[in-house]
Amino acid sequence: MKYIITTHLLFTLILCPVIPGIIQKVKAFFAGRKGKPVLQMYYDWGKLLRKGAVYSRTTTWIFKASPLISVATGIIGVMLVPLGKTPNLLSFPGDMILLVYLFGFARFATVLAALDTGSAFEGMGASREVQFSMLAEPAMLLGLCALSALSGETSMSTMFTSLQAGTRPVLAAAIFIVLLAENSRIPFDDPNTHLELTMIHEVMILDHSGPDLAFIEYGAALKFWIYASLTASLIVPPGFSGEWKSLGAGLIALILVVAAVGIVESVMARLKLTRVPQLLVGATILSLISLILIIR
Amino acid sequence: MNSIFNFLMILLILLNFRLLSSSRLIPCIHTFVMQAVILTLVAWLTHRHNLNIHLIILMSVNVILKAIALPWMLSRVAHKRAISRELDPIVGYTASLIIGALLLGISVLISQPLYLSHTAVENFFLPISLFTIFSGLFITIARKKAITQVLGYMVMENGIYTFGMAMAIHEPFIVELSVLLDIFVAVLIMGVAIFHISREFDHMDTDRLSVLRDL
Amino acid sequence: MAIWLLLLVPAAAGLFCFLSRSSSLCRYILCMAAVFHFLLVTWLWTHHGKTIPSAWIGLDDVGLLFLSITSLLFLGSSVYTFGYLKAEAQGHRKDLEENIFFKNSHDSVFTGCLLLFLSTMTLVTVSRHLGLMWVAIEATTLSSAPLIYYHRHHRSLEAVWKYILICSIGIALAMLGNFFIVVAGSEIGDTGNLLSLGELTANASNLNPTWLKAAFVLCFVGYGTKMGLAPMHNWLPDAHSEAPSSVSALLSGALLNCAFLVLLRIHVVMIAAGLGQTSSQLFVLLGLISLVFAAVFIIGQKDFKRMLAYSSVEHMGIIALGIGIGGIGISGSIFHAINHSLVKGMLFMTAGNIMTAYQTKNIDSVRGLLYTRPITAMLWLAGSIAIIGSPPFGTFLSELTILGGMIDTHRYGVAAVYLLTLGIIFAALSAKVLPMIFLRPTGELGQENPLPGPEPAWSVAPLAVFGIFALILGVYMPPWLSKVLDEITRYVGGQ
Amino acid sequence: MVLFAGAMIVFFVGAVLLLFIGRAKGANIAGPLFAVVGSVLAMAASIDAIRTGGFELVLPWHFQMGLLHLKMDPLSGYFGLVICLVSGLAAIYGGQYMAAYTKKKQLGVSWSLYLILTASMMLVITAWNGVLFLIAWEIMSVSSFFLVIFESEKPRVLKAGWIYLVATHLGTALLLVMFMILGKNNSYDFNLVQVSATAVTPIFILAIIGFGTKAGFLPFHVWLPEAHPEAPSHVSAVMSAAMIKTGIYGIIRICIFLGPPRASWGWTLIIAGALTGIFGVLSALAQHNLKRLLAYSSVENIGIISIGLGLGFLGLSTGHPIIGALGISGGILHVMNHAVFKSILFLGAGSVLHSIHTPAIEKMGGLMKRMPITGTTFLIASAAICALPPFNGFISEFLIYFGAFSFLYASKGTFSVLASIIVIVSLALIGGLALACFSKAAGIVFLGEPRSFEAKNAHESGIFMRIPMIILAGCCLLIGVFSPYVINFLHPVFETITGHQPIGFTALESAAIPLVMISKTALIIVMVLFLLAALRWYLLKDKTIQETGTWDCGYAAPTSRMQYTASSFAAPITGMFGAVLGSGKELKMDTGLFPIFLSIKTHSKDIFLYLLYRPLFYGIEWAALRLHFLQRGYNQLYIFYIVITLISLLLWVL
Repeated sequence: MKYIITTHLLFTLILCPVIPGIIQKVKAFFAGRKGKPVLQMYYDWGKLLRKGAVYSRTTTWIFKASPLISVATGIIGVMLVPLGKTPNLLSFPGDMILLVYLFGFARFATVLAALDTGSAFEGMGASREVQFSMLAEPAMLLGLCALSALSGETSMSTMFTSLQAGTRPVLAAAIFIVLLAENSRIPFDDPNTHLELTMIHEVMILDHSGPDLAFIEYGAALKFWIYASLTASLIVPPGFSGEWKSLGAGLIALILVVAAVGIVESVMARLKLTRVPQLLVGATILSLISLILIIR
Repeated sequence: MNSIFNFLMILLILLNFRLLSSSRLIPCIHTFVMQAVILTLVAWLTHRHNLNIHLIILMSVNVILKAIALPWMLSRVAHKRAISRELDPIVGYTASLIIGALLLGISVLISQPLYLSHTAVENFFLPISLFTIFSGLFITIARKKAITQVLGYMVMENGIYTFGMAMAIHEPFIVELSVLLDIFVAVLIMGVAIFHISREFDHMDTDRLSVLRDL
Repeated sequence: MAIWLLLLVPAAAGLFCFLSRSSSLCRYILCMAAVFHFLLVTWLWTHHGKTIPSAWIGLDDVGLLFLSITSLLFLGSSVYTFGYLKAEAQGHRKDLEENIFFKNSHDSVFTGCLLLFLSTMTLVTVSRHLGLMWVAIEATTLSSAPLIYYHRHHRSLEAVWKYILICSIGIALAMLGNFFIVVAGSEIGDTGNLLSLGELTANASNLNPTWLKAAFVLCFVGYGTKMGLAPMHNWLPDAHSEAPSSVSALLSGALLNCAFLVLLRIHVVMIAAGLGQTSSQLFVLLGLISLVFAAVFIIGQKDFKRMLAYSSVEHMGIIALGIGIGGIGISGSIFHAINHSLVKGMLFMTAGNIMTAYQTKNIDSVRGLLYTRPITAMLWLAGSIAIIGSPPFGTFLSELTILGGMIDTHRYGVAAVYLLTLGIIFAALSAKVLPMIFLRPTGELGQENPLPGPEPAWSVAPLAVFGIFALILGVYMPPWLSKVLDEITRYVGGQ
Repeated sequence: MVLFAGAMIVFFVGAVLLLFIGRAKGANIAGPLFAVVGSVLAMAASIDAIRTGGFELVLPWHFQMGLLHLKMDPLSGYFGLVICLVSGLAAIYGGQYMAAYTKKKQLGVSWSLYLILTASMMLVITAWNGVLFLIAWEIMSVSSFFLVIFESEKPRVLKAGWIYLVATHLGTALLLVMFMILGKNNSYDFNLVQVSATAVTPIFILAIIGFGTKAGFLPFHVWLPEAHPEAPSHVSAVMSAAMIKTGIYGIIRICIFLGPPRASWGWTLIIAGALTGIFGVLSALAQHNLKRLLAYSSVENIGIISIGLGLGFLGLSTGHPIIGALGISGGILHVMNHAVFKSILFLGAGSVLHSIHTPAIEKMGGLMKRMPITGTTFLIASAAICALPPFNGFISEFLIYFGAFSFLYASKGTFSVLASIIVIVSLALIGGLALACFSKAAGIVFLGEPRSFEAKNAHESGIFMRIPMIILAGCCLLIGVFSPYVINFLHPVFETITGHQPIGFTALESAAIPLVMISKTALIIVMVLFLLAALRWYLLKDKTIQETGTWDCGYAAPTSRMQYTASSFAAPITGMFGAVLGSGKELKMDTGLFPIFLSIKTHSKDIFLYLLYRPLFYGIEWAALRLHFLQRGYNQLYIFYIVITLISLLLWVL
């Protein structure tokens, strides 16, 4: 019991940077390239952590604090979110609300840091960020709502353990869209574009450098892992009993989800910014549908 | 006896109509005098059996004031200010006649449920007096000259007096007091109207007396 | 005995004033008479015996209450008048609004009429005979007319002309009403003293109902004209706006109440005759109409004295409503009559101060009162708060009581109209009063702000006293007063 | 009871004394002194009332249809606590804030009004007689009105004050009717209240509208954004943090009298709350004036409170005491929380106003460097008002969320499931929008480069203005971290509210379990943050740290005017909801091939004010002016009225 919790935790904290690598690989495969190594992010870190830092004269302590906050919230999130039926460290009724608002906290910090630099581009990114998250939040909460209605539980771990089949696919779809939006992936945002005007998340961290940037990247990776594992837990078939088995199944599902993200990124183009809200509202409607299907 | 009454009553009604219809001032005043005299006559006839000092005083004062004093003042002022006729009244004279007929109907209508239990005679009093009152009020409404309005007020006073005569038997003192005071007020209004208005505006038209307004 | 003194002393003083030519002497006589009257009335509170039913003169609770209001108000306004007459320029003087010259009527005439006015009003409150009441009301008209015509220019002349003509027509109708009552009682056989309240209430059940109803309508319209119930109120704004402020205070605070008292007495007779339903309906109907009229004309009103006059119409409407509603509404409306007299007297005299300061009655050209005449501004503010019926002043409680009466008798529609009109009046009145007090004068109004000037004691002290009384009534009800109110409620309620 | 009486005496004596101080300097010391002493006493009384059940006090003091009857139960105690906390601290702040007006204005009068306001609020929550309640209520409104028009010589201020006065008075009109119905046949004493079954619904509706006007429910909120910006900041803090809560108190108190809650109440409150909250936060986001923004966000928070109460009532009425406990405790706790962070925000806004003399957000920026304490506290408050853990705002919203989630399953398949969906969606929307709104408020105002000359040389406010903000910020964190204790402390309050159906300790316990975990998590967050900070410090220990300009994407000469402005920050969202916000643009540019001058101005008007109330009032005025011909000055006409009246009455009666 204890072991699995700790393993899951450590394993998440260590492995989460692999995810971007996997996505890169998938995209490269579709593009017919060889692509970066899966562990690319570790190398980047190694470099960033060794570097010094450059700060703008405009910035204040907020700018320095926000990377820490995003990492911290990420870590707490990992403690909250189970993978498959795996039990986790912090689990109590209503913990998903805490999760959502933790991400809100991180977002608040990032947005403020962006505004702290006083740069037009980062301000723009911040404004887009708040707009899209404002739309993504109801989708997320409704999805969780549906989950708890489906399972009669208000704590995520128990929720997934006592989860029957039913409208899971719809839910999974909804959460998946939220995942793309919240982690600023295509079609919402292009993580490796080079034009500041088109970015959302990347533009907000333009001014971060050195360890701060490393922290931010790490926080982002954690966040991705959390969403991915939520989605994964939804698509894990209910059959599995036994923690280790379910953990394995969860991991596989998680990799599938990540691959799916890669596929989406390779086959889809980035949406026009004005189209983004419609997609998010679509996600909200998806989770609403599933909820209604459940509670009718 | 009744026939005389009826005659007098009808005469009163006709006099009212004359007041409503005539545009010239002096004839109006004369009509008013006739009305006052007739009223006194009626009163005397009604109470001829139980005449008492109160009634005597009342009638005489009434006659003196209404049939002599006021008309004299009025006509004097009219002469002084050279007011011979009421031009462009608010309500035209033909219309006034029609409305007069209407008022007669209304006063009959109102006095329908109200009847006096004593004699058939007195039942005449109410509609007639109401009609007189209404036509007096109508004159004050429909005419512009201050004098004419005062005249209208006096006519209305006549109407009340008509009724008061019928009642005088029950509450003599109060009737006297009220009637006398009322006439006194009429005189006072005369005073204010004639002297001050004519001094301020050097004409008797009350059009100019509409400065205070919310429009 | 005391009652005769109350009647005769002011009358005698008044006649004396007419004779004397020295205006200062007149002023002193005025104040002394007022003080005497007030002291005597306060003495009567403890020493008035029971009233003889058939007597023509007598003091019962309601009469005494209204007499006290009148006397108090007269005292205050006479103090104010004392200073006012002293300050008024003699001889020819310029008019505020148009550039015409006029002169005031002589102080002796003014004070004399004031004193006669007091004695006639006293007569109204003490008379227990409908005919006598009628005479008294008529007499108030006569004695107050010259007061309105104090400033001898054409506007006040117009006002007084309207006042006399309209009121005396109304009064004449009321006289007819009296005759009708006599007729209604003619079956009883002639008591010779039928119109005295005692006899009337005693034989009320034998009166002929149809005649009595007609009589009530006539009296209602007649005295209602005097009381300022819409749509017979039209003389009121003109007279109040043209009369000197202390006179307007008396007219609105005392005279209207007297007319109301007469109506109340006839209403009691109606109830005794079992026709309370009809009279209550009339009270409620005209009360509501008055409220609506007042609301309509307070909106967009440019002259603050006319605004106050219309607010008097409003409050008369409220009082009538309360009587019509019955139950606790009765005590509410009597209480409201007290509050209204105090507050309205205060407000009218404050308006007088503002006029002397700004030389205008136009609301839009009075600005920055707070900076030019602070005390007056405070009084004006307090008075306005009170008159729109907001705590901690008594008006709030009385209006609330009347509302309670409506709710108790399930008159929700009436309550709705009542609250709606009160709300509209609140909004309109506050929108007019606040800028007068707080805003600094703006250039384009053309009316330059007067410099901060003197505020002599005579011009603020009486008002402050009234205000304090109104305030006290709002937070504390003296037991004797509540006892009297209960008495009156019982008397009117017909128990 | 002694404490309470003492507090009242202090307030009263202070008010009377200060009236005579006038313009003198002492006002700014004496006023706060009296306010603080009184508030401390009253606060002690309130806490005592929460812990020991309070006191009842009947004085032989009569007024028309009433008796001076006071009673303080835990509910009153709780609101008293909120009121005293805010008004005491705001008074400390105000002492220094108002120093600028010494000799210029009648500070004595202003402070005495402040004391009267506080006293009347305490009276409102302790009055145990309908008429007394109404008197206190009106005194509260009037005194706050005079505080709002402190700078009354400005027509704008006076107009705002008038709007407030009229709004609150019209609300009170309904309350008059309500109390008259409640206290039928002269039993206005709350102990004698017995409500007939038929009267319940009308009373509830009247209460919702009447008290809702004070609290700021949706169509009746228009006075808040007008009045709050014009008032002195410490006054706006008191009004927004404490005074509008008396409306909530009134609703709760009346609901207690009306007996066991009904589902319809819950629905009404939830829907009203949802609309109010969403509209409030949207409008807040659209504002360019900092204090207006805060006023609208008060509207939003009132919405959240009412959502919580509604959920609680719904839970109780459908027989789920736990959900009732959760909803009500969430709503009630949010009263306190909102009081705490909203007063920080208003005081902070006041400090900014005080130092740069304009409330225009677009003129601010970079203030964090110049006024660090104000900035930091403002930031904490913003985080709290966005319900971010580990601050207090999260706790109350969590309770409501949790209630809704539990209700979802508890009432599965019934109609009331819909309610919990509405609650969750609206709370989520409000949360997201609030985050946008306050990242704008905090970010644009305090971060980046100063956008104006005044902002460039802004200065930190005085010590007495900072202390209250620091204390309150501390409260934000403490309530956030030690929420379980707070909940247990407030248990008697919930018992008072749900008196008809005692929810029992277990219900609250079950509510408290997650709170315990949350506070643990909060501690973990703090710990992790420290660890990471240490790590960061270690990593940067001996590295070169350069200071440069912001990365400007290669633009040659960046200026502070190139920063993202507040309106453009909010533009995407306000654009989405333009119809609701009545937002408009004015684009001014001179024609020709090379336009020199170009200006764009965006504004958002309150649609309720501009499309509902103004037309109404203008319509009434128009109609009235049309009717003025009735009084056109001709005597004949007047006599005509009399005759008509006479004849028609005669015909009617006979």
